[in-house]
Amino acid sequence: MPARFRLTEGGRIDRSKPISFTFNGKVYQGFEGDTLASALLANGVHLVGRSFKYHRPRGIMSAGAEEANALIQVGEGARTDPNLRATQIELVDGLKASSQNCWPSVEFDVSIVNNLASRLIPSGFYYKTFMWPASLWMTYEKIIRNAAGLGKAPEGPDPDKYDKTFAHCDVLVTGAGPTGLAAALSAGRSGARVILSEQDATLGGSLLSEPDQQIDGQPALEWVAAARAELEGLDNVRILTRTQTYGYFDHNFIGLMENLTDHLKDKPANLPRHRLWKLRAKQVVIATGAIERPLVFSDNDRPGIMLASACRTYVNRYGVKPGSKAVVFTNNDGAYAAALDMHKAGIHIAAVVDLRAYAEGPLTEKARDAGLRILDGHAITATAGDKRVKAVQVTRLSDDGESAKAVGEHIECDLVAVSGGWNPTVHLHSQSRGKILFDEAHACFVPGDSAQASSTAGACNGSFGLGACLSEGYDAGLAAAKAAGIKSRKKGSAPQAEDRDFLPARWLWLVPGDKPLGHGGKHFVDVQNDVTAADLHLALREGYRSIEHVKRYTTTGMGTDQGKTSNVNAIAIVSQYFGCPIPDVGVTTFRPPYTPVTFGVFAGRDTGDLLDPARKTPMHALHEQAGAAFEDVGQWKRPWYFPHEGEDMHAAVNREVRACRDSLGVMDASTLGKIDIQGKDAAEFLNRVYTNAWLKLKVGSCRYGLMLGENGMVMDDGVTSRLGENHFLMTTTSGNAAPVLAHLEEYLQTEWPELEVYLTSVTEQFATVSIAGPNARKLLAELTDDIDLSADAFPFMTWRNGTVAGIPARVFRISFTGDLSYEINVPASYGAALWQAVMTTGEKYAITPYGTEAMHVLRAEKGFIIVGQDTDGSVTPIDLGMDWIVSKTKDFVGRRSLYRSDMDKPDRKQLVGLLTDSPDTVLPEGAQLVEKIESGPTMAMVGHVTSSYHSPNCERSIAMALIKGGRARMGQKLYSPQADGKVITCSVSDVVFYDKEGERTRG
Amino acid sequence: MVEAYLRQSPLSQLALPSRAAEETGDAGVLMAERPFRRIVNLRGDPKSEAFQNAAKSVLGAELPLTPNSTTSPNTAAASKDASLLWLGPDEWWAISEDETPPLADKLRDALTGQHAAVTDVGEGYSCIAVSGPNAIDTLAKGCTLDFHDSVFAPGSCAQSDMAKAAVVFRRLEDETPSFEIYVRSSFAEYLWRWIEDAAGEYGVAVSA
Amino acid sequence: MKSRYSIFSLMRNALSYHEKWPEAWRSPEPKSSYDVVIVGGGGHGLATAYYLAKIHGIRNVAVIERGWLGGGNTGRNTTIVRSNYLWDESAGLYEHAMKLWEGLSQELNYNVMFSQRGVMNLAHNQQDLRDIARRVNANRLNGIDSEFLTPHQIKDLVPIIDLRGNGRYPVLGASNQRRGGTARHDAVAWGYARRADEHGVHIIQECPVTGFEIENGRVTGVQTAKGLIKAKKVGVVVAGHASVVAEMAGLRLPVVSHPLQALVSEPVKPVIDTVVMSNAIHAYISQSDKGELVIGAGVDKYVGYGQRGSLPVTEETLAAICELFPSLKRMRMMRQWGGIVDTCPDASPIISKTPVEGFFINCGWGTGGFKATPGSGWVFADTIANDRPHPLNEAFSLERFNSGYLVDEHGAAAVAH
Amino acid sequence: MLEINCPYCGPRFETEFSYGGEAHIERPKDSENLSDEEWGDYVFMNSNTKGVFLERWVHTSGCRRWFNVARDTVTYEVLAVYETGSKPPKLDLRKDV
Repeated sequence: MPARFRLTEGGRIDRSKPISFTFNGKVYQGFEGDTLASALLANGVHLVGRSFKYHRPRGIMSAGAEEANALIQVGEGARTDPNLRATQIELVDGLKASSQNCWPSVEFDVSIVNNLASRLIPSGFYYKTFMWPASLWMTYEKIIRNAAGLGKAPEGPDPDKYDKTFAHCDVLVTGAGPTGLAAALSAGRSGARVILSEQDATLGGSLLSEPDQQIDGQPALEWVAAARAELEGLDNVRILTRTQTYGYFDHNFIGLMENLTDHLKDKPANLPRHRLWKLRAKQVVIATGAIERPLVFSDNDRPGIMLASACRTYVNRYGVKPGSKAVVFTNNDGAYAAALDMHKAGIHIAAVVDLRAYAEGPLTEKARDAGLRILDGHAITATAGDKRVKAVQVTRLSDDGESAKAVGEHIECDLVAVSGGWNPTVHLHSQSRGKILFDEAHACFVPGDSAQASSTAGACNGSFGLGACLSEGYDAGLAAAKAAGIKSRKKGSAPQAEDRDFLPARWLWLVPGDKPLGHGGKHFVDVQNDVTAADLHLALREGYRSIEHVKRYTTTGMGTDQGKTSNVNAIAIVSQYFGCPIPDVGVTTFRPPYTPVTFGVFAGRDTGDLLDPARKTPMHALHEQAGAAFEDVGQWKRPWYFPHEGEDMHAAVNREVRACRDSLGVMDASTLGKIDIQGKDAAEFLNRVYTNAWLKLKVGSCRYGLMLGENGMVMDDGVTSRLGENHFLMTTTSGNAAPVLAHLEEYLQTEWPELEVYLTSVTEQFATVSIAGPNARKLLAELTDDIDLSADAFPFMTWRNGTVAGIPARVFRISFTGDLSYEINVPASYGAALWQAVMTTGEKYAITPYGTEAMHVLRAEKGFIIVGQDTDGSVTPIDLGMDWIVSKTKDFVGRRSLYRSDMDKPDRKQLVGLLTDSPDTVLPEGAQLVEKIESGPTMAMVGHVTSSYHSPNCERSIAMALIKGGRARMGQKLYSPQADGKVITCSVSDVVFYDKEGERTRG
Repeated sequence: MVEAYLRQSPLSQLALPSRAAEETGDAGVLMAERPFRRIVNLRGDPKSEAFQNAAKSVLGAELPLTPNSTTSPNTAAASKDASLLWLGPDEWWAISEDETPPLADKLRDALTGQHAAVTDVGEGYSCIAVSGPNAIDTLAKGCTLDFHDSVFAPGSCAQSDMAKAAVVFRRLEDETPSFEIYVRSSFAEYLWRWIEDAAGEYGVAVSA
Repeated sequence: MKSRYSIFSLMRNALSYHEKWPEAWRSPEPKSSYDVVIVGGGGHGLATAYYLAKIHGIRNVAVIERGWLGGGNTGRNTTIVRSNYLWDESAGLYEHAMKLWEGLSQELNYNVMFSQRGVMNLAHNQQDLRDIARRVNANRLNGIDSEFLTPHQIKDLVPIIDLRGNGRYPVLGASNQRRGGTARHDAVAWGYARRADEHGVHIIQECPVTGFEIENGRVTGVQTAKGLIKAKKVGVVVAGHASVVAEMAGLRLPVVSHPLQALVSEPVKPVIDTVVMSNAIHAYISQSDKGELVIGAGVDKYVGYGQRGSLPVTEETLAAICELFPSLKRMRMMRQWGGIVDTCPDASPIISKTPVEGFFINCGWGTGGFKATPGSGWVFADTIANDRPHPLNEAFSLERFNSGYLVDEHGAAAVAH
Repeated sequence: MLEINCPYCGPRFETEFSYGGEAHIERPKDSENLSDEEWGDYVFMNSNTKGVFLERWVHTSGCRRWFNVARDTVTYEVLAVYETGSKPPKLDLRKDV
């Protein structure tokens, strides 16, 4: 059974495809092609929500993106969406929708008491109260917070997928009404790569609501169908429907959001829900149309009070009667089209109330001819009706329009169709930094000069007649294609149609009520945020004079609709208050997005394990098989430790550390950055970027280097080897590989272009297996027969080429553990093979894979720093006690900074060791140290712990710390107060804890 | 030399060969790993005739000097052994599948004494092949480049980013859009999964 | 004397239909000279003027603003207030500000809605944990409330968080400052303006500064669109335009101005009670009293005075938010905007005398300006009044970029190893 | 998302590049003879221009070359790109304050 207010014919809905849905738990029927709003109206449902502050009953005010009232919660649980505009929700079978911000129900909402107390809570009231007692603010605030908000956030992880894509085109035409279609046709015919985007489900824009229009002598919708067919036939044109152009960014970069599945009952598993288009367009034609403006009159917010054009849309596009008995309230001729269409559809037009002293214009005349009752020089000065408008008070205006004459006429109705003129949708133009001008004739803001490669056409350009839209659109499309460098293949001409806009009109921004403003009756400007004209006046009276202040103080235009229907009215009311021209007030910024955009679409598929690359070494799978726990080091996954069955981290690390000192450990060091440096000036280059000297390093040898930023602070360290006279291999810390290469390239290219040096990243060319421990040489001897491993032939800090486990390898005798150690580099694809060979051959030495944690302990036993852990961007080599590596005889990056006045202060933090009094107590990393314990804060701190471990080899805890003047404090007691109130006592020591002479390394 | 079977490609853990389909049906996107490409990175000054001549003597073809262009073994101008990719104003790749010619050594010899650098880098890269009618749609999801025929015709190459990995794209001379994506090995698994997910809506198959 | 704001004045004014409220501040024409001219009518400038008048008795003061009060970063930030900074110098300054925040609504008789809902900084890796431990310990010893939270405790406070971070960015712990929170940004500017005005300060809007009169190395006046205004002392506090205005006095600064963006969702019923920040993945989130999720993003890397951020930064930020809070994926971005942040190389501000006598500068707050507002105004007023830095801002001198005494709040910026 | 015309690779999106701050600040060759002020000026100070700014960028995800850009820091319009080491092209260096 069709719904009560459904017309028996007409509209673009498919009456053969009924759809059932629920609203607030009740089942209703609609048809394919309906929006939730049209389906509700067809069922006579007007009350759909409650307002933000006063909880006044609210209905559907529009038929599009500008809807400020009918915000709906759709779906449930994890798949629910708050604050959707009923006017844009395509009806889909099984849709579950409900009202928001009301309790217990939209019909009876207890918070309506706010409306009764509205006199006490004008704009900005919260700035003036809730201050006493101060301690109660958090309680007040909790109540405010619970009352605020509109819909409810979803309750679980979103099960849907989102997509995003880059795109490029010659011409983006945004908006597929008559203007946009004409533009797409001319640009498309010229051969340009065109994207035509449309927020609606279908093409046609305003024509969908105006089926009586004629274009090129054919009915408008037939023209639309032909245009669509032609565009779809062009390979160079892509049509994106259900896609809003939400933002216009720099350099003609455009953001669009496409909705792929919300309107589908059965959502294909392989399709994302929404797609973000990140589009670079050579040219943009903005054809986004215009939005009708409401009139600001007393109690203009009741359900059943709608925009006139929306009434027309419901009748013509959806075959719905939005009421049975309508009053049309207008200030212009254009709204008579709605009166006529409604009249034709069988809606009784009780009166057309026209603010103009004398109603005239082509449509007005038609209405007169049709016998409609026209009350010109009149205004609606009051409305009645709780959950639906039921009557209006119509009163004759004074000649100046400032007041309404005494007694008016009471007219019963269930629908008020309002038109206050039109606002071009200049959002995208404004976002592109285009200027905005005021069009006095149409009393609206229109685009001025473009700031980017864009043009505006049609209604969004202030050209409201259909004929003008078509010709402007057609010309704009051609011009855009030409500007994009396309030489037109075909000629054509613009489609023709009658050109008629909505004038004449009378601008009366604040329609007088039957009481003084603010004394009863509310003239809503922003219906969503419950901002009235009296609120605007209050803000101005209190000195909030800038339009931005007015907006922020009253919150006008700050709702989910971002003031699409309210901003111009607010600006005009402000200008009237000051008695200045409207453009002098200025416009508030049009900020993206045009309509709200789903968070998920910005993430796209960059979620879960695709959020960020997890970089894996060639041996990663073997580590996983060995049960390694992994640590994130930058993007790398590195084995942290390798727990045996039943072992905790502590036990595993102790075992690994011992193995490296007692017999043999092996670790995957592939993540270390490696930079290949070639050229005749390679050594000189190193000399300039490292603090120490490099010219005399022998081929076959390695040297440790420290790299500073120009500010003198330690940036990175590592071992660099001389592979040939003009050839070096630098290693960097794992996380710093890319920044170090960038740093080197920067200096090479911009400061020292005279140096003949080339740099190439070879980090991943090699897999690196590091073996450490007294049995390292024995193991290696079993795996190679072409390298002389004797201490004399292959001393510490040298490298040799050879074959290891049958694999061509470069072996470095360097050590970060302080034990006999080799780092074996092989081509990356052999990394896993080498690891397995080492593990198998090493069995007899109880070879033990160790992770980063054991490595940290081992190096800490030796007092070796880790850049980024023991340094923090405020530490110089001198602070680290590494003067020995800082050349006094040459310049290097950062050198001059080491001689600034602050650098030799005795109280700079210096790296030292700490030994706790109790050897079993491990200082927490990040613990702060004080000289003296006070009874409470504050206590003067002298430094903090950077690294701290239990050292199995020292059989006690060890720590490294940065301490003010630390090297002068050897043996001094320091105290570390802990969060639990306990104090750890320790004494300052040398930073090398184990094998101070370094015998093991050289062994 | 160790047995070749001990070599593992960066995507070996995904067991792609076992997934390779005989019939790829109506999949919009085909993906495959092309393991063990030999890549030599060549640096030098193209304004130097000596450098150009030395390079040509080894490679048998002129180095491409047009930005983002390649010469391929199957084009007339190309080297018989290797494809040459322009990477920058003083940087090229020579890519070959052949195991035998020690290209890098030959180049090094030919360039002795010149301001040039020759570096083997192939071990550090994985090559992911992406082709099919929706290949361009798929790549566009992760890359800012315009892959349209009019901009990135067959034979083009470019360094850029795909998702969050730095890559080298190369478009092959093929009627269906066909690309090779060279990515550092540690990113390979991430990138493979990312592309496979992106191609999901078009239907994706692993090709041999 | 102005009327005091209270529930009683609200009721009284309701009887007269709110038609009798006085102006919150006057809009005078500038006089020909002042003892002190403050350039910049944001929160910091207005606070400076207020404290000059209130504490130092210097009432012959003008605040010159090129646009509208609070139209710069004051009205564009994500309103987070905290004082749990690492270094002693920063901790001293921000904690001083925090104490002022705690009585600010009463002090100003203007509800700035300072809401101590707690501020949490998440740790996602081992180095984050070390950095957090270091900071929490330092805070406590500096007398600042600060605590370490375990993942379990985090979940209790923020039930919608996904601790697994889907595996890629697991939440391993957090620092928490319970006294931290948010405030209503516009109200801070308006509240200070109203009070400063009450103490005789002239607030002059729509008055761009075009230059300075400097004689023998001493500032004597300010050239403005409304003519020359003589001044014995000038304080410049123009976040976003510090270099531009300093250049008019012949000064170069170590400041780089970046676009910083923020966004809000549509309003929903309360889902998150505290402020959650993650430096590692560049995102922070809180929920406003209106119900909007307020989300701060990272800066664009280039110099930008455009007051707009770029799309890649939005994408990165919202990807991070969706990862930490997977149930928020269906929420929608309602509005996004940008501010201009002046950043110093050490991420600490400059509150300092300059080589020009009588010319003081307060800038370089990076992303930390809003939370410092009362403290910044307080020490800047003290510095201007006494012609020497207060001990609380002594370390934040311009001179430090020569001596090397930086207060590096990048601090233990994690460098991986 | 800016589009920057790499002098070597052609127009690419902003995300492929890294920023290098003000251009034409030469590293002092005789840093030893500089005062703390002069050195501090080199390391930390910059003009941070509002308006047309000469700045350095590097094509990180492409050819890894550094080059200079003349860009308006208000409109973000790129007015010119030119090679490192060469002089800036003649531009209308208006300041938009």
